[in-house]
Amino acid sequence: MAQMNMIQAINSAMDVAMERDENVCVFGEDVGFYGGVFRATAGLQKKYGKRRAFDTPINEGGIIGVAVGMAAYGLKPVAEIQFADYIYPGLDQLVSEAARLRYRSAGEFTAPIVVRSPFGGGIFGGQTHSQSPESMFTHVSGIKTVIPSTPYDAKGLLIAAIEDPDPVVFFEPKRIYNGPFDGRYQEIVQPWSRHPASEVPEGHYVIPLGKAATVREGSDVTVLCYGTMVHVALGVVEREGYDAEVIDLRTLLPLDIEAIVASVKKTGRCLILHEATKTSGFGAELSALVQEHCFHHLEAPIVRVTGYDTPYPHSLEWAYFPGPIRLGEALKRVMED
Amino acid sequence: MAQMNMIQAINSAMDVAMERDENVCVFGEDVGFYGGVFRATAGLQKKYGKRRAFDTPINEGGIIGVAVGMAAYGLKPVAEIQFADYIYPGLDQLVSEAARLRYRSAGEFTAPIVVRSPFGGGIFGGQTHSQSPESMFTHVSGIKTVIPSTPYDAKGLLIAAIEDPDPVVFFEPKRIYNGPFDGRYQEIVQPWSRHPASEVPEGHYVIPLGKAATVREGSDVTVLCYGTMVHVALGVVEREGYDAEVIDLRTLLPLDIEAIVASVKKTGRCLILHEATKTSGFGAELSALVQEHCFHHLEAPIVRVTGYDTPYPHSLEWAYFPGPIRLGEALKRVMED
Amino acid sequence: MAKQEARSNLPPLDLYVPEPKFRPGDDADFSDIVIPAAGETRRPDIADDHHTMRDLSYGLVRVLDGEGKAVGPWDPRLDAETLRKMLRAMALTRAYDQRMFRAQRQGKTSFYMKCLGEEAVAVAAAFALDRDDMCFPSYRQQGILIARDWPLLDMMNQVYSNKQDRLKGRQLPIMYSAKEGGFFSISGNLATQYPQAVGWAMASAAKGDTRIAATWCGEGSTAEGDFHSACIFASVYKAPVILNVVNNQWAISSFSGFAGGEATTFAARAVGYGIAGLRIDGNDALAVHAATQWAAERARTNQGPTIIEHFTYRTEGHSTSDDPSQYRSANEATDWPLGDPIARLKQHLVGLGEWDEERHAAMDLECAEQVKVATKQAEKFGILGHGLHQPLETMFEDVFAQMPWHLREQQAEMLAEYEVAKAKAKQGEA
Amino acid sequence: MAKQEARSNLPPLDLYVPEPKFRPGDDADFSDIVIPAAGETRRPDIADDHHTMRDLSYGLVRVLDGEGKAVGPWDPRLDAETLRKMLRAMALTRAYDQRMFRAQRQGKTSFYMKCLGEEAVAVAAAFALDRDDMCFPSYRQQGILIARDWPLLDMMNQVYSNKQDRLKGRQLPIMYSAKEGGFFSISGNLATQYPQAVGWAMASAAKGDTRIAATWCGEGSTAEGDFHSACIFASVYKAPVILNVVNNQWAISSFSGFAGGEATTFAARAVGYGIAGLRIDGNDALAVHAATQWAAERARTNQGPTIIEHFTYRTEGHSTSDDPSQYRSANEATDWPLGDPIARLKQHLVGLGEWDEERHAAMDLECAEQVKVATKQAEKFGILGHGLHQPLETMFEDVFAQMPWHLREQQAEMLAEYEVAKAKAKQGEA
Ligand SMILES: Cc1ncc(C[n+]2csc(CCOP(=O)(O)OP(=O)(O)O)c2C)c(N)n1
Ligand SMILES: Cc1ncc(C[n+]2csc(CCOP(=O)(O)OP(=O)(O)O)c2C)c(N)n1
Ligand SMILES: [Mg+2]
Ligand SMILES: [Mg+2]
Repeated sequence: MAQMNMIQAINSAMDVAMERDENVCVFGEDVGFYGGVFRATAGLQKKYGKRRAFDTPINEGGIIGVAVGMAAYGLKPVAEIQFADYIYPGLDQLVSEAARLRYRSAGEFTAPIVVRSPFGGGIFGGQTHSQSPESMFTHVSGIKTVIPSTPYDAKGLLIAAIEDPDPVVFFEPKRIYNGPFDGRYQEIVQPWSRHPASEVPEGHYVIPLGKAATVREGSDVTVLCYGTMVHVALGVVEREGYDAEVIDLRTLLPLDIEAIVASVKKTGRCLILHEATKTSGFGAELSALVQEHCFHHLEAPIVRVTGYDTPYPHSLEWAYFPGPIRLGEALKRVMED
Repeated sequence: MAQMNMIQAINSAMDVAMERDENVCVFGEDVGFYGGVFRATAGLQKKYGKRRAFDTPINEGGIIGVAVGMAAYGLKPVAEIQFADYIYPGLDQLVSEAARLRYRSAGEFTAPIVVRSPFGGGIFGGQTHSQSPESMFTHVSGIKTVIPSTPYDAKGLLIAAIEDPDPVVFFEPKRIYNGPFDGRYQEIVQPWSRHPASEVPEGHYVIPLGKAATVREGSDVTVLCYGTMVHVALGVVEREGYDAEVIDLRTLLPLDIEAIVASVKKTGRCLILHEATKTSGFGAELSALVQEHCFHHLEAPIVRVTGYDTPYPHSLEWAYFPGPIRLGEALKRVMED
Repeated sequence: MAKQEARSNLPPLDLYVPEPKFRPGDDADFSDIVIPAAGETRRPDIADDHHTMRDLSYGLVRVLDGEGKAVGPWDPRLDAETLRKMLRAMALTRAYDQRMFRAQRQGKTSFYMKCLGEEAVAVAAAFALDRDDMCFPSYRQQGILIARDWPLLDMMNQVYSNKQDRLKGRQLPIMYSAKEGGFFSISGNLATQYPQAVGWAMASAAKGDTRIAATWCGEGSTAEGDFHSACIFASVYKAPVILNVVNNQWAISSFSGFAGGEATTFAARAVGYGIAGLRIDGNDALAVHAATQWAAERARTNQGPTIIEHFTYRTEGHSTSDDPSQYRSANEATDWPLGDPIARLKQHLVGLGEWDEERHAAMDLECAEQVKVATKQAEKFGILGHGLHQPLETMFEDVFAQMPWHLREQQAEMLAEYEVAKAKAKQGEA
Repeated sequence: MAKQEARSNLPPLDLYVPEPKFRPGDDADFSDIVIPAAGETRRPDIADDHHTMRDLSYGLVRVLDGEGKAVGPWDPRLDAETLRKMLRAMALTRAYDQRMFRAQRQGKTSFYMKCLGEEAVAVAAAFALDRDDMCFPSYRQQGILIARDWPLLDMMNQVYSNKQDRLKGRQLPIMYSAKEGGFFSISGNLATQYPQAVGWAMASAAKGDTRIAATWCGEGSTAEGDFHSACIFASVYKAPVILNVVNNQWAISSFSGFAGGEATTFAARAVGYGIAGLRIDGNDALAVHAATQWAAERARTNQGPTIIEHFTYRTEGHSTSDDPSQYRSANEATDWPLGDPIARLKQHLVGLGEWDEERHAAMDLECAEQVKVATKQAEKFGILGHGLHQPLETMFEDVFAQMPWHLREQQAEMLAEYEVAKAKAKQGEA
């Protein structure tokens, strides 16, 4: 065991994967010598050489397209997109190629790539360093979407993603790289070292994709969330004393429907929390699924607490962020309804 | 009044808009001399000249990027993406630029472009000529998404889209270009000329964006749909004798929430029908909204009938297409529940 | 800042929109196309610096002269047996195309695309590559499969989406995939294969393999962003890849000017990226072979990528959905100055005394027969739209390696629906 | 097909990964950079065919020689008054940058990006363009605004996201927008402005206007697909646009080799597209002015686009978030062989007898003072993170021209939330 923050855990995941499988390689803008603008790949070039950890041209479509070709050859490419906001130029290679290759070739060719990308706001990054585009990927058949919320999960999920035979988009909540930010932006954020999930095995382990974690048991309401929002939810629930069950989805697709349904059937209420814009965000799918599976158990309308349907505004960041107050009000509503 | 099929109506919309406003121009792959692979722009180059109706390089990002620049200059570009399946290379210019320009410049620059694109399946186009990516656009703040279901609507909505100050994605259900296909693929499709909505004014008129059409009144269940699916829904409802209210959304964003809520509150049941893949399809958002607004009125779970979460398979097209049988079974379920 | 007043003297700007020289009704005249004599273009050493060969992007590598003689430094000096094999692969490709095109017209499938007039581009290249070099083709290089002796039957099964279609009826006809044939799954999205080929080549290089990659796209497709991605990555990492641009003058209804073909050659793109570039006569099988071999040698010796522009002509419509008489002159195809690749290679072989009219006629018959036999077999396994050739449940397979719950659920739903449909159909009968 | 056996003799492939010549700890030595003498590169007539000027993509247009004398055919022969204005705009840009960088370090805003050492690229270009030509810059051309006398105060308000920020605090600092200044809204997404500039220029041409467009991106950004889109469209429609590539050697931590800079020049991209290309000394304000003027004239007379590579050096870190000592040699900046653009223009003016040390010192003081005054004013309107400078409800404006119901609903929700927050805060106080 070692103490790791989220960046260190992610770094360690790649290190372990590269150590175990010489076909694993990492690349992306500033990923090689410098080790990534968030330092997630620091040291990997030194350890594994330039052929396995390298910088790339600034071309997200090329990064993903080249990764697909490498994967078709037999490598296990782990590509970094510097910010999730910059994944769109690479979307076609993800949607039309990586996601479709196994299907269209009936399994002859596959594209087991991992695309890692920091996402979400809360760092005053303005509208092009704060986006949460995860729901788009969940709409694309053939892609798995994974979002960790702790160092421990990040490492185990990333290793699982690298070992997975399918393309995986791995979004890293950059706001919690250094500590489990709970949305109270006026307070000093605790470092990960104070959090039990910063105890991370140094070696290999996996957290299976498709399994949610019930991070808090409760009986009054189910809170579905992922990434940074897990900490926001836990903070509010604890501080305001709700007997809420908080489920960290960890994998959006494939979704752990069993955990969700079991919980909502138990609590009869459901609140969905994410940072992405509301309309057609992943909360919509969650809401639809919950009402399809738990209609007769629901005692109140399912509530979505999300980013607003605007770009992420630089100076009004904290008004935009679905933080403790908004969540607290929504919890109150869902409990009273 | 003239009799028009959907292609003719769309062509007429551009013709009328170009006639009235010399800043309107149309372009795209094969759009100029040939008039588009579906002939939607036929005759426009001849009538308005090469400077206003022209072919482009095969580069969807360039087409949309150039359109944004033209719009910033003051033109009203109407760009065609040959198939919606090929819109992804242009997604970044739509999402990060067209959709964001007004906001990020606080109104100084705007991008009132229209991106037209044939979408949907049913023509044995295989997985890259059949997709329905509309939900992705509804997730992007700053874009309007419009989908017509008849020649009359197509013309009125397209003119409205061209005159709209915001970027509009206008998806044309190609399966019904020539006739109101109701999903019974074994039958001969009736041409539009037998349908009242093929009576289309030759001149200018608009159908306001954001207004749904209740194409059939009923009191037992509300069916929410758009595009080709409107005809599938009407066919099944009529044939199987349901007293269903069928709402053709026409604009997905901004959505006509009032019409939807009023109807569901009346019927107490809701079925959502679209061709796009299910997970995080626009049906998810509709379902979430309906349960948020009508929770206490719902007598049965909201049901989604959609394309399956696989690519659109060439030979199993009709098994994939959410046709009359699937809809019929779902209607039965929602009524029995 | 320059004075504002100065400007008012200026004439107004004007938007230039390219226009092909000939439209329907025009008598196409290609006499202004500059065609260097066969043998004229120099052949640099493969170790030469790309900067010293920029001229090759503006030349036209040609081996076969007007009489069918192989001349000049690019003559690949192939033995007669190889030449005959190449000729036969081209002829078989043509026969196959003809039959499948007709099959579509007969309603046996939904779609087809010929490569008429461009057979050399794919076939001669395949002969210059190793069997295990990986090809990332567009939809117009069926000739590669045929050159690699891939069974016609397998190809036809795909075109018919029938029971034996290895791709389980999932792909549009002609979107083959044949890993064993070194033939990457064809995508409907133009140019996406380009960066993938570069990635495959980079992987091969990173692993110290000796296999290289080759990719093809049309001149129209070079406008796509993916073309740029591929060239940048190939240039930066000196990837062992051959980037073929098939300039057949048309992209559906748009002539090459809409891809930038008026301003310069497509081979010149190479100059822009600091890549070796060759512009070659794509209807000259020997030129295609020689250029491919040269580029392959460069790739295999870590000298990096080569862009080859194959100057050719799309003799037929874009696909079965297209009607070229709507947008181009009727005589273009017949008057194309670089002739027909099969006729030219035949003439060469005849000139060598290694071939004659009788053998050619016999070969054509043989090819037709081979195609006929395969067609019969294939049609036994079904044609599109006549019966359900794929078990319905296969629709949900291969989306992921393992089927997740939501697909299993949907699969069950669809099978239930199918039972209802069957019941309804029975009712209808009764 | 070539025999399989032949292959086994081949040495294995290897993946080439570029590496800059110098890393931290190395003594950077730029002596291998070829720098043609000032005045050496020829100046073609603007009406010349781009094919006749390919050499210019490999040269380096320089006007100022080692002694600061303007020499050769590219000397723009500007009057002393204009030269002094240019010098001042560069100096003011530098003073502004210095102050805003410090403001970020002082926690007054979230982010800043300097253009130290590259001031000529933006400033001299702006002087060669007309005021109403539309600029589509990247984040490193603040010099354009300053050259166009845009109020520093307005720029600072944006950097501080304060009450007077015309962009309502929505954009990251330095992402200016100034329509009246012919300065397009800067995007955080690299190179997206490139095709937009081409589209604007096409529109201007289609309307018979006389205004042209100019755009800038870094050498790293030329790898993006949007660069290709822009070049293809510009080439096809001969758009009246100037495509500037600011080759400052670095893209965050990646040297220009990762954008293809080892294989050829960035100006050579022009050759690939059949566009006129110029490679120029970006630290020579006169060269920048002359090249821009030449390209602008070409554009205005319907001769089409020009790509200009500005060969320069990013003297500082990428942004306030960057630490260049981690990845490059410490002495690169000081040893850059093309010197400092301000010092060089100053030397020129002094040589002409139109400037001297005293006036220069006075100008520097004046610039510092001007910046100081503006800073004070700006800070009165607020700095980032200290107070709510934008009414909360503005967050929902300008998403669409008219606010749809769902945004109105969310707006109301947020205002209600704010009331709760205030109440809670009060409780906390009480
Ligand atoms: C991304 C994308 N955009 C558009 C299309 C539609 N399309 C199919 S083929 C074609 C023309 C391609 O022309 P070219 O590249 O010259 O190849 P050719 O058909 O001549 O072999 C177009 C526009 C597509 N398949 N993919
Ligand atoms: C599409 C996109 N990808 C990545 C980034 C992150 N990024 C911001 S600046 C930068 C480097 C750009 O370098 P260059 O183009 O050389 O410009 P310079 O900073 O040197 O002026 C990168 C990778 C981005 N902003 N947008
Ligand atoms: Mg072509
Ligand atoms: Mg740079």
